[in-house]
Amino acid sequence: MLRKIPKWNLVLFLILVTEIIIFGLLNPRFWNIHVLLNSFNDFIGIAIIAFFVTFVIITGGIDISGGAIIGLTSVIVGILSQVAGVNIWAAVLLAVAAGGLCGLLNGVLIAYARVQAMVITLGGMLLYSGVALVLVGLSGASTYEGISGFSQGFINLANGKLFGIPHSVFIFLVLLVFAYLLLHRTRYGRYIYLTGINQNSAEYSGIDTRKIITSTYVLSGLSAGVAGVILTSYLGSARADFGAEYLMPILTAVVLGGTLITGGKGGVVGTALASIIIGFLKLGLQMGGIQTQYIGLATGLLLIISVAFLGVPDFKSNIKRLVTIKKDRGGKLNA
Amino acid sequence: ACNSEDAGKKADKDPSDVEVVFIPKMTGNAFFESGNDGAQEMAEKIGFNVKYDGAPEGTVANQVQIINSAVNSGADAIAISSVSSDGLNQALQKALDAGIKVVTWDSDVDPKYRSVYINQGTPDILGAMLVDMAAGQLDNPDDAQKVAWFYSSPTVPDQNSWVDYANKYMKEKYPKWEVVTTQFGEGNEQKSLQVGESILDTYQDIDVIICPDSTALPAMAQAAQNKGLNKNDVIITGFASPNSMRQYIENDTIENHGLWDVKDQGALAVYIAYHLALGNELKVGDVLDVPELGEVKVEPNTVQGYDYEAEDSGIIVLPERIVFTKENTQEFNF
Amino acid sequence: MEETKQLVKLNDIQKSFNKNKVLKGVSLEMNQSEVISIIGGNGAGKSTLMKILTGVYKADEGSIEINGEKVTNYNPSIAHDKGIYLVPQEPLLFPNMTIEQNLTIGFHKKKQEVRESARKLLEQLGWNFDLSRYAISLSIAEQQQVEIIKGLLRDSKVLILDEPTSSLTFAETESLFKLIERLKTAGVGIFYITHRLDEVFQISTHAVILRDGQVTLKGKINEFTKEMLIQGLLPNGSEKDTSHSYEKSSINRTKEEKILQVQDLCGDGFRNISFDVYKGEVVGLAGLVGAGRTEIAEAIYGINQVKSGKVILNGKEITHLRVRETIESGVAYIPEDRFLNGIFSISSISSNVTAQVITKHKYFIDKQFEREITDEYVGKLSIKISSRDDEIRSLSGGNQQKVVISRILSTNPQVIIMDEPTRGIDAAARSDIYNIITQLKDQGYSILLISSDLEEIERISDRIYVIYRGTCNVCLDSEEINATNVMRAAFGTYKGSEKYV
Amino acid sequence: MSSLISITKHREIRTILFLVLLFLIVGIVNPDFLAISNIENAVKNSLLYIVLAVGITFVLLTGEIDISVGGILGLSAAVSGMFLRDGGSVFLAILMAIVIGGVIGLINGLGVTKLRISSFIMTLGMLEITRVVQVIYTNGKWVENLPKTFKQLSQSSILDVNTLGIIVIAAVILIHFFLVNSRRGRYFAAIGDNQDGAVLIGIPVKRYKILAFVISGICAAVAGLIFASQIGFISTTAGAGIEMTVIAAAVLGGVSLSGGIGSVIGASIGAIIMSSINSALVFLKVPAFWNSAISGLLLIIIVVADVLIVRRANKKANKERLNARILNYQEGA
Ligand SMILES: Nc1ncnc2c1ncn2[C@@H]1O[C@H](COP(=O)(O)OP(=O)(O)OP(=O)(O)O)[C@@H](O)[C@H]1O
Ligand SMILES: Nc1ncnc2c1ncn2[C@@H]1O[C@H](COP(=O)(O)OP(=O)(O)OP(=O)(O)O)[C@@H](O)[C@H]1O
Ligand SMILES: [Mg+2]
Ligand SMILES: [Mg+2]
Repeated sequence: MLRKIPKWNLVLFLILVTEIIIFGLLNPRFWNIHVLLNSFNDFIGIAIIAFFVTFVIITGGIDISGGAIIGLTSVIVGILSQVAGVNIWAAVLLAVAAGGLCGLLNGVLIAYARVQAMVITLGGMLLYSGVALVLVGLSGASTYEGISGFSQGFINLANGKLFGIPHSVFIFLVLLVFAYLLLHRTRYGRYIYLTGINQNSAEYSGIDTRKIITSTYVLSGLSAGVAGVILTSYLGSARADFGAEYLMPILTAVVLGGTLITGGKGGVVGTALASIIIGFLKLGLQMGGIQTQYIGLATGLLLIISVAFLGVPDFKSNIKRLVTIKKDRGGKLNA
Repeated sequence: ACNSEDAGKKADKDPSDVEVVFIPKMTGNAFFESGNDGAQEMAEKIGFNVKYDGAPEGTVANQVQIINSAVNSGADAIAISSVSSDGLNQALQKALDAGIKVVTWDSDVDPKYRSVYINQGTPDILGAMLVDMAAGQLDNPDDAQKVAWFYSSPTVPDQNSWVDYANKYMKEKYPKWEVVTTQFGEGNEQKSLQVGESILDTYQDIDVIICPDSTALPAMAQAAQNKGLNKNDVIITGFASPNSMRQYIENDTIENHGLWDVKDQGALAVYIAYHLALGNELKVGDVLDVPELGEVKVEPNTVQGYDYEAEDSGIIVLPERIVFTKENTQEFNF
Repeated sequence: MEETKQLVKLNDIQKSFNKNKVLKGVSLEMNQSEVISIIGGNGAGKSTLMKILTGVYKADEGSIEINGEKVTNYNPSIAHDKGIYLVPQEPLLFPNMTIEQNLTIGFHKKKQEVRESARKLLEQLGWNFDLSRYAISLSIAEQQQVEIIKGLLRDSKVLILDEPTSSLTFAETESLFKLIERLKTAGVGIFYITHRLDEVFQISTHAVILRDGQVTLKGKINEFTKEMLIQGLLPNGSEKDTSHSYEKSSINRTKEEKILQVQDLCGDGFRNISFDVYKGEVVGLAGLVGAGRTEIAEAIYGINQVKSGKVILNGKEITHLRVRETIESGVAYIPEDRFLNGIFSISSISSNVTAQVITKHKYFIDKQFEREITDEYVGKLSIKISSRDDEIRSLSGGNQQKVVISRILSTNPQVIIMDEPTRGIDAAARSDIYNIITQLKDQGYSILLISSDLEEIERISDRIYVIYRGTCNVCLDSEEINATNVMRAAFGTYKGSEKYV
Repeated sequence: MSSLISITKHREIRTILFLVLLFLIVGIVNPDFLAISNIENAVKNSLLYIVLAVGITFVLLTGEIDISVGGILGLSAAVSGMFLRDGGSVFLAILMAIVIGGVIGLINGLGVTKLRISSFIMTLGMLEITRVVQVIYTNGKWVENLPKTFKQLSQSSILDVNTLGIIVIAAVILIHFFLVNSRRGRYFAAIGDNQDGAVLIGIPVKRYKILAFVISGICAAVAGLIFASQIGFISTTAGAGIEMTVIAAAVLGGVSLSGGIGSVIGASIGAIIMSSINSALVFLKVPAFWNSAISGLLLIIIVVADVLIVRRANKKANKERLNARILNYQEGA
């Protein structure tokens, strides 16, 4: 049974457990289950986008516009419900749909015009966050104050608890299960992998790769829309600059999760574990008294070291080889 | 740190048991680093702990996360410069529920969610100050002038609110002045320099450029210097720390710029936070003697234009703001 | 006569990939002017051995001697310095460079010189290339030709040709052999890897049989017969008949219906192509490299655009359908360029096999079903794998091809277009595939076979259409099929029967 | 028509066309944008991006990616900036920066080739690490008050043309010829084009990849010096997010993210476009809150237009070649 679980997910799981143990020793409050569960709120936005950016990356693309879409959807929720007076839940649906639309634009340009994904989504990132600013500017709301005054029902979406467990944990799990089934159990998911490995072969096998690729960006855009809504609810305020800092954390979660940046390999379980690892790492270090601005060092090292471990099946022998190679060089120099 | 639930009961706990988390909008910014210097000095003097904690990107989500961690790790008080006037409410409420004292400095939140705001000056004071620093350099300030605003981004609350007030003030006091452009540097030096140069190129007859942002101001000054312009060609002023501007004052690129003593502000913020964490209460109208800084008075929230009035929620306005010129810039180190 | 000098000696070479022991102690030597054919089943380790000889892989055990000297710290660059050059099985050109840049890169000679000698070489071979073309625009056969030229240009002392002719047609192969002959007399030693046994007798001086990582037979070519080689290829004691025993069971077309009709098809690279394929028939498409056969096949399949004309399957027009729709209507296609269009390199063998059958499933994937299908074809085509979850790129070239074929067969199509299906496949598997073709025919399926292997196309086609420079003017009926006719038609000089002109 | 197509075949020329177009369009709205002084300014302001883009092009050519350049830029600028501020010599400061960039590049390269870490992950990790190291080294403080002599380095001019600009442009042209014409120079692109092929013809792939990362690191460090000299102060977030801009610049200039294609000249022109967009928006005099939306849109339009042009040209050429083989084929037949 254990053999069926991808090796990397096991490694991630071990990292997670180690992390929990170490941070608990540093500050026993870390072992408080409520603290851990509550912290899901702080990385849920990153995690759910990362789930679907995983799809995108498996197709061989990349999507860095997720953070910007968060800001845009947040503003849309705010303007529709607070300025235009639309029912809040209708506003939420429209905002998520707008996120999907942004994804669709990315996807169509990438899949049909075949432009490099990095540049399109970078342009998209500027465009969507720009549109968010423009929307706020045109709506007459002040750009810098944020739009607030949401109903308690909406605020509860992210802040509420069920059986003492924060909603965000359930949202995390539901989206994880959804993404897992979609990617690993369906034909559609299989097509995503095949497209990412060799788009030509996939075409010759009768897979409409362009549709598949586009759809992953739409999913990614939708998930960013959901993240935008959740973040707006969590913070009780709608702002154009929400999510701006999520670019690198999202990619970090995906690649640490074991997804090959060149496409074709990876999975959402890894991404989920990695986002929890990064979330807990941040929390644990902060609780251990480390300043937030130094945490990058830990994430950076974790990323490199763990992946070095992954990339080399027998890490030890590789270290050995490194040493011997150096020796060889020395020998050559003498000669 | 001690258990926050019984913080209120023990008014006489040991200073070294108290931990104040001092939160800037973002790290890596000269302004906030100086505030932290003041905070740390104060903490050292009194003997309590100050943890400086911020993220390089000043965003709501990051601040919320830092507040949550402070709550989780059992801090006693928070002194925060908020990036958003409403986005932190949920997180601060949780902190208050956990018995943590909340003080704001530099940039405020909804007064419901904090005890005291250490205010460097209300937007109308600062807005007027920006305009006056420029007007003071003109022989005939009532003549028509072309003015540009240049600061970080349209989404930061404080700078935008100063500019709002400044624009109102300008209209009343110098009706002939005309704002020709408002540009943003995103807190990015390279971009700020470039936009600064572009402002000078695009609006070649510009008279005044006001930069209430600690990245935009030095970049603007550097842009002027690169173009060989000095204070007689174009007036550049704004808010930034004296250390970052001294060279431009000394080589006559600019005449003056302003700021308040952010070290004092940081020191005051953590001291008040510490004071509250000890279990003391501060009411509107109270006068407190702060070591080194002297007496401060808690004013009602209305001075900032808020409606919310509660006994235990007030504002301490810093006594003075400084205009730095050739004469005094050497006297400051922050 | 000069005394022959020893060029290379391999001593007890061993190599494993992970836990898969590929070479179990191989020793070989080569002297000047020898052409040593290395034959062996798919996955026997031929390519691996040659890659070790050129320093691409490092041997786990064993040593290499070049010109009598033992080499240490071996790598491809040292190999080149010593005059050893490998023309790889799968072309490894630089797609975004021109042919000329591909020829000159990594070469110590001046550009001008290289260009000059390339021109001479092309003339000798009678091949035709615009040197300023980008390699990305070359068909797989052309890529192979460029790789060969690259190898021949190097003035190497030991030249390794790993299945150089696998996608070349008879004409190109002939001219290559002439050149090999010339090199041989100039003292060059050549390792020649092939699955076409006839070629072995045509050009080599020695033959070596590699089986399961070991040399099972070694000696001068005149000591062997074809039967002996085949026997040597078989596992000990096995009596499987692997001679290309293909029985043509010519059908009576008048009784059968036309399953595929191509009418006056025009597109880029071909014009006015018309032919029919009847139920239960194998129709060959012959021609020289670049005649346009692949373009025609891809136009039928829906990859390339059709300008005018019609394709009719079972009376239903399928001309402008997209690939997925073409597949659904019952056409399957085995692409020519396996690496580019066939395999999913970092995916498992089983998902490579099932990439197309899974369309039949509604939404979810049935893993049990995938396992069964994979095992079935691994058995049927005797694909050499260690686990069906291995990545397909760890397979040898021939075994990869078999996986691709499995994928196509598993969809049960009515018409299968096979573009060079046996490229790189060993004799045993070849007869497996021929058997399958027979079975398919019996079940009433039809096959459109594009092949550069003259023997193959001659042997198994019921009729052959010959494509010459994008046009199709010749159809050879079963009684007209023979090497000479096919060859003539391919060169556009066939005058035999007038009825299809 | 066909001459137009043949012109656009050259990637660099296409990028220049886009650049010219950008200047013309903005110039129509505001003719000041076309003033010689502004054009010079545009180049001067993009020097930093040019240097980064050239470095990253080496890495991209080999089929890898380097997103640590922003971090290297910040760290080397801060370290040498502090050294200069405290009275160190300019020469030593430059040397220090180059060593820092080279060493970090070397670590990146070793991680990618020897430990087989994907370059994206390796350099992403390195980005985070260098940022924090910079904060630790500077104690979170800005580096301010750099000596005048150092700042003047980026401002001095020969015959009214910025000296640094001349040096950088000359270097770009030299590097271009090295990459295109020399035997070793072509190895970089060859590796990214087909790594197995490169191994086969004896290119020491690992060594060249490491070299590419080292070059990229050094370029980032040099960019850090330019940054320090032009801007005069260094915050702890100096160069944050610049990696994405630089990658976009390279792609805009025709460098492929999958390796094997691209030139440093193209990348440099891309860099000028990317940085000119910032100034162009000021010249356009639109309310600044439109800036981000407009630059995003511009970026998308340019890359999409470019891809469509190339695709058309390629399709046409392919068609012509295929049809040329058909017996008795005449155009339009
Ligand atoms: N890079 C690799 N990683 C893992 N296994 C490999 C690798 N290369 C080859 N093998 C394995 O080594 C064995 C021998 O492969 P090799 O390519 O040498 O066979 P071959 O004799 O050339 O076969 P073919 O005729 O099909 O080309 C095969 O079983 C293959 O799966
Ligand atoms: N992917 C491709 N991109 C561009 N041009 C191609 C491509 N594949 C093939 N060609 C061109 O099409 C021409 C016709 O080749 P094609 O493969 O159709 O000929 P063929 O008759 O099938 O020959 P072969 O014997 O090689 O199979 C080739 O010369 C090549 O230039
Ligand atoms: Mg082989
Ligand atoms: Mg072909």
